[in-house]
Amino acid sequence: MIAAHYPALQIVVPLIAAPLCVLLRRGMLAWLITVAVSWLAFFIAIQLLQQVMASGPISYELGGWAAPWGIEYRIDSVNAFVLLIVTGISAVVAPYARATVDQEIPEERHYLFYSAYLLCLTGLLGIVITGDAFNVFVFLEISSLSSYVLISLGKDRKALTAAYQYLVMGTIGATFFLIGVGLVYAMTGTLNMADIAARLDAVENTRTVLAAFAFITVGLGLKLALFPLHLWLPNAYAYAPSAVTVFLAATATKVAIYTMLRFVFTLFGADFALDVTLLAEFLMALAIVGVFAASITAIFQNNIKRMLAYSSVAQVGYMVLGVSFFSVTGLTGGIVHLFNHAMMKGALFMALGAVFYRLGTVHLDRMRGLGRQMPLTMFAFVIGGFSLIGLPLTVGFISKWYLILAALERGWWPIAALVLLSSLLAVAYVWRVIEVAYFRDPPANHPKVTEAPLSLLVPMWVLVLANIYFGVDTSLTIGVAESAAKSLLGMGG
Amino acid sequence: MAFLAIISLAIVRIRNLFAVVMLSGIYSLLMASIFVILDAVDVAFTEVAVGAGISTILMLGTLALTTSREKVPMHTPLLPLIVTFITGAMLVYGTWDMPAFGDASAPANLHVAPYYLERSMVDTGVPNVVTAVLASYRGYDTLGELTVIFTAGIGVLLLLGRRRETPANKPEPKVASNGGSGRSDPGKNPAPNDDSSAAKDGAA
Amino acid sequence: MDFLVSHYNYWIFIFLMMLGFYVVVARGNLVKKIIGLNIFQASVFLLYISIGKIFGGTAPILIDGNGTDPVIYSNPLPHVLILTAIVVGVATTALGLSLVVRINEAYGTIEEDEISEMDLEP
Amino acid sequence: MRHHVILRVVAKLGIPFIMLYALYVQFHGDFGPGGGFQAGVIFGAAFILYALIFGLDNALKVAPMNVVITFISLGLLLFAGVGVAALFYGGQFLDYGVLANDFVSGQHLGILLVELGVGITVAAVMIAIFFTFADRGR
Amino acid sequence: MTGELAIIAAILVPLIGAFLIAASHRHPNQREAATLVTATALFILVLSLLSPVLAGERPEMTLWEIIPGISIALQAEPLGMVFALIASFLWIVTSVYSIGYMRGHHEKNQTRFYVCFAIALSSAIGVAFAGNMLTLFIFYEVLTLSTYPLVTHHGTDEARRGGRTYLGLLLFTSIAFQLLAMVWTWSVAGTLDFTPGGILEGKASGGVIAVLLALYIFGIGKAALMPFHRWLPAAMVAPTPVSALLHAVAVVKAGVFTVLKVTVYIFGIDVLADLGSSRWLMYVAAATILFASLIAIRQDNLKRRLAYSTISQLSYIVLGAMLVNPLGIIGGGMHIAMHAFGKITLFFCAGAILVAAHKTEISQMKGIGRAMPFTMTAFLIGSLSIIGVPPMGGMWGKWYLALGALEADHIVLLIVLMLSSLLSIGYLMPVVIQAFFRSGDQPSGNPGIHEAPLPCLIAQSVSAMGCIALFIYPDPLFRLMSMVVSP
Repeated sequence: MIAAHYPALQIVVPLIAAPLCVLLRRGMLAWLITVAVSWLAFFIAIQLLQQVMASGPISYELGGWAAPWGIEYRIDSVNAFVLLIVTGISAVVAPYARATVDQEIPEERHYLFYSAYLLCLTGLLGIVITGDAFNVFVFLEISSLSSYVLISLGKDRKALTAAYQYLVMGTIGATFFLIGVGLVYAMTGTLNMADIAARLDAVENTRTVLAAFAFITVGLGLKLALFPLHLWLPNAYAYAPSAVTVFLAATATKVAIYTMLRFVFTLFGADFALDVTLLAEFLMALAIVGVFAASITAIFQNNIKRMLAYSSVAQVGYMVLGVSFFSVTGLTGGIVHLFNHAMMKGALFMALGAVFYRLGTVHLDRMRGLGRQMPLTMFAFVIGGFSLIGLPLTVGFISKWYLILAALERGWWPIAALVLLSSLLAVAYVWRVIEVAYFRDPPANHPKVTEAPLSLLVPMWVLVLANIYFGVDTSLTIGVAESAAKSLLGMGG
Repeated sequence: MAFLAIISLAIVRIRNLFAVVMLSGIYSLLMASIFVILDAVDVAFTEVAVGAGISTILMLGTLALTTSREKVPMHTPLLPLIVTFITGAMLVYGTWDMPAFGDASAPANLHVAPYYLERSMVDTGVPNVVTAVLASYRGYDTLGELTVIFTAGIGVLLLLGRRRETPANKPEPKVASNGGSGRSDPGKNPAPNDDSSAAKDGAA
Repeated sequence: MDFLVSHYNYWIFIFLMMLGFYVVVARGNLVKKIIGLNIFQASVFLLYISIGKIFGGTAPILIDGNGTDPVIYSNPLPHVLILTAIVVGVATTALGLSLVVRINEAYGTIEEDEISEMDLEP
Repeated sequence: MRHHVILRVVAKLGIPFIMLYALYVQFHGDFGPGGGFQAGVIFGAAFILYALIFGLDNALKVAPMNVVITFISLGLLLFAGVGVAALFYGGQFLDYGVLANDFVSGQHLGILLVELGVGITVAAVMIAIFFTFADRGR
Repeated sequence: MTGELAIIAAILVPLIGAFLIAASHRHPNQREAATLVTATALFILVLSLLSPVLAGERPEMTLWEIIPGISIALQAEPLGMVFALIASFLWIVTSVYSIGYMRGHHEKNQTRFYVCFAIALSSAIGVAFAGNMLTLFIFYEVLTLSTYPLVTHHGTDEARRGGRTYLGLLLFTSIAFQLLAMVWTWSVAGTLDFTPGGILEGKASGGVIAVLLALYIFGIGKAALMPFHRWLPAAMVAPTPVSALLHAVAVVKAGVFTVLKVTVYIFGIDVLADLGSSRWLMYVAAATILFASLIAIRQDNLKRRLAYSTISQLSYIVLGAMLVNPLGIIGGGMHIAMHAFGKITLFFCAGAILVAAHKTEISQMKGIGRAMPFTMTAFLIGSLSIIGVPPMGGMWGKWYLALGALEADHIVLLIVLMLSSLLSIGYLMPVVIQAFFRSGDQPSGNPGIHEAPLPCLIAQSVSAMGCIALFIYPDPLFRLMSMVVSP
């Protein structure tokens, strides 16, 4: 009986936990709740994925009203996978958060912080799981608002401006999205995704639908930091509290990309996107430019968190690139990179969080000789870096492999070459850190730094090992991603 | 409607923020009246309560806490103009094929909506269809909406809540702004704290 | 001509939206940006409501219960959506404003370019 | 405006009515325009008015911050709780139909409770936000 | 023990060794002991594979699928055996040497040094026994990364710069070209397994094959084909044992080995021979041979001179591969071994001179031969082997290369070979002459300069003996290589 309600519980559990945290007013308790809830959600997500993989898409009608009149959850391999990513990351971040939050956020606000964190989780999950176009907007706002708050809690005052910038851009994005949905509604008279998809074909070639498409794409582009619209991201990630950075970097953009996939492929349909619009070409161009611009900018950052933030923009480029091939391999690459990038960025930012925890800064020249002082942390960083570069035996390699393969399938070998070149830029910026950390002597006048506490190391290494494991045994990730890609392209599976 | 346009223009031009806030209040009042004309009484109600009420109060509060003069921007905003116009053009282009305003046979009014009108009394016994849809058919949306409000509350408390001796939040003239390294004390956590949390990892 | 009539308030909405949007992107004053956001969003509400309007319709509050009465009702769904949207809007405003307050405390100004200068100089 | 007798009197008289109206909007929401949200706003407005006229401290005496915060979460919990209750009665999440012995009255009950939850949280949030802003001011 | 087990063990043993070394970082003796034991164990393991492989067995195993359709696979085949044997044997010698060197030179971070060395060896063996291109690529990259700390061992600015060039070039070529070529091959042929006769036959057009070949050959940066040779001189900042590792034991050998492997098992020599798409690369190799030798002559720093000599010698092997006829392949394979022994001897001597006499420039080495007779004799032997005169093993490699060139009737290449031999006389002999026949700066010989530490002497004499032994008894090598070309 309970299994039948997993879809609802996936959202409701964190949603109820948030006010509970506020009710209890105890940072400690709130943290425990957060951990418990995250793991429970992770468990549910696994169950859901198994259900979907075993017996096709799940549909859950909220309030018992049949779609399109009520709101419907629709879970297929695509969003089951994304749910898994989000909850999985949260399950590792929650234990990690404790120490860093203790240090970075005033005691009497911890319960609020964790509540906001849970809300963010709720929002992200809600976006992913729902099958209703407008409902996406609502939960988009939940996650956005909470993440504005979370970001603004960073110690540096720049965090405030970063959050404000994000708030403005995010709201614009959401409103664009809202306009798009409104236009779609005007043309189809429904908000249920499946229903829209069915009724859209009739009016496919009207200007209105085209406009709607444009607005939705741009709106989501703002959210997922697609290249020219990424301006909010670097500061936001750079100045947010460590735990927040880890969580957002590993999940937020992924969810946005998922939403775009959902709208482009499920609602409008790949053929529409290909025939009527120039989406594929646009995305590809933007992705390539974005990858290079962002990677090059990253090379010149001395605040390592900022550097990784830029690299995130670049990585988003890879995912979008994968999508823009509109082929099974390409999509597989893109989707699996959602997962892989979550793994690597999670590990990297966790390592940086540990560094910040000890040093109080992540400035490059303060990290001299850290390799000897914090061996485990820095080694985690190294592996994460390798993964980012895409060296074999790490998850990064798998993503690259599929992207290149997709490019070659289409015969666009220059694109493949570009992907490879860009990963060399990654070598450049990762190596700056490694060199400084391992082949320079620690600054003389600074106090001795010790290794990070276990509560940071354990989650960090969980992710690091995940980086390696899923880089070596891809049966799970690739399997799911492939079936997801197929279902998006309407090839069943 | 024309009023709206004028007021919003005024809002753009005027630099005294108090006036601007007042105008935006009036703006939403007008908006509400238009909603009434368009049969959206609930929406009008809400718009008054929120737009003219809450937001205005908040704005005034903010201005009281900050400043009420807007400075003249030094840069000529050309790019924004272009962006705006592209967006507008896109929309005009989009509305071209939209069903005529007020058309009863527009798809929006044919597919799902009639169902609510016919069934809400039977299903829920609530004559105000808006309420019925809001609370029952799309009750989940409303739950989300409530969560948004909740989030906002939490957020404001987190940001502005009365705070005791938390140096990290005090404005910092110089130190704070060197390349991102906040003026934060390196891990001052006593060892036992670390251990306990570590233990918790193991236990949980 | 009737085309104009039949679409004019879509275009009003567009005009308002553009104004709001312009304020957001072009103005450097943080409060003003928020106000711009409000206008921007409000205009979108107008779009939705306009979609739901039916000539000769009345507010969707049933008179004699069962939906069979002769009166035409306007489409309730957009109203519901916009109720939600308005709430979301005010939530955003509240957050934005409190951010502005904090920024003003941290930087002593709410003008964007001054802030960015402050961030650059050190 | 501490010593503004007329204002104070008017307010003293007015505020109860405002609250009453709020309640009316709250529970009449399913027949006329209005509902939990509007009611919540009005209710909040009553407190805000009180705070404006009698000063923040008195207002805080009436509604201490902790209480307000508690109510914020209570409202949301009520709403979600209704949904969960539906689960326990064997329905889908938020399926009010199962809450009472016959469908329609179940729906009615559900809607009522839900709107109440909305009202509580909204009012509490409004008050909380205003208080924090005002508190910040001094 | 069975072949499969032996392969796995051969890869694992050095790793285990690495752990032991790391574990005993406090007790140098214990640490070095661990190194030696591991090295010997490894050699025995590889040796145990020799007879079955010679008997025609091909022990192989598939570990697990890394990407649907491609798995980590290992296989012991003749070519790999050659490389594995050389690497594992020379590791013993090198570690003996490095004990003397590192201590005599008071290097720091010695533990890191030995650990990385062991890891590098493990990955080298992995390269040798890789069963498909992906596996090879993986170990190839591990090799690159594990040798990086060795190159930057000193941690000075110069070392870091050298390391950057080293890593940059190797990663750049391997990621930008090799990986691309590999994925391309996969998308064309649907497999990456090394199969005699190649996997691309009939699957791809001549043009594609030509492009792929170029991508591979240049993508294998470790083969130091011009213009991607800069990393080799740059890596000269490393301590001498590392140079030995780079030049003789693992790195560059892994490069040329990969070239041979790709030519034989991915493309198939017959395919290439028919298409003739390898001709221009042949001339690139020839050009590299000559230019590198010319540059070598102009170097005064001994190690740099040897480095350029290596570049030119490597191109012999690439040349042999690009001749795409059996004799060429055989010649290339033999030359791997010959050059390994010759060059490692030379580096040992260079290092010995550095440790004992603190001299790096050839011009300073007047009369040093009297002070360090053993070292310089070993140097002489090594040089002769590199030049390729009997009775040194080096002769065989060139012999078969020459035959290969004749068979493919490229007289030009024959001339190139001759020329380069002359050049190598030109850049190696002067050192010996300096050392023996020029009187030192001050009449009383070189006071204060005495023979190198004992371990160094042992090592260099062993490797020198090797050069001669390979001349007298090249038979197993020859048999292995001929099995490669005629399976």
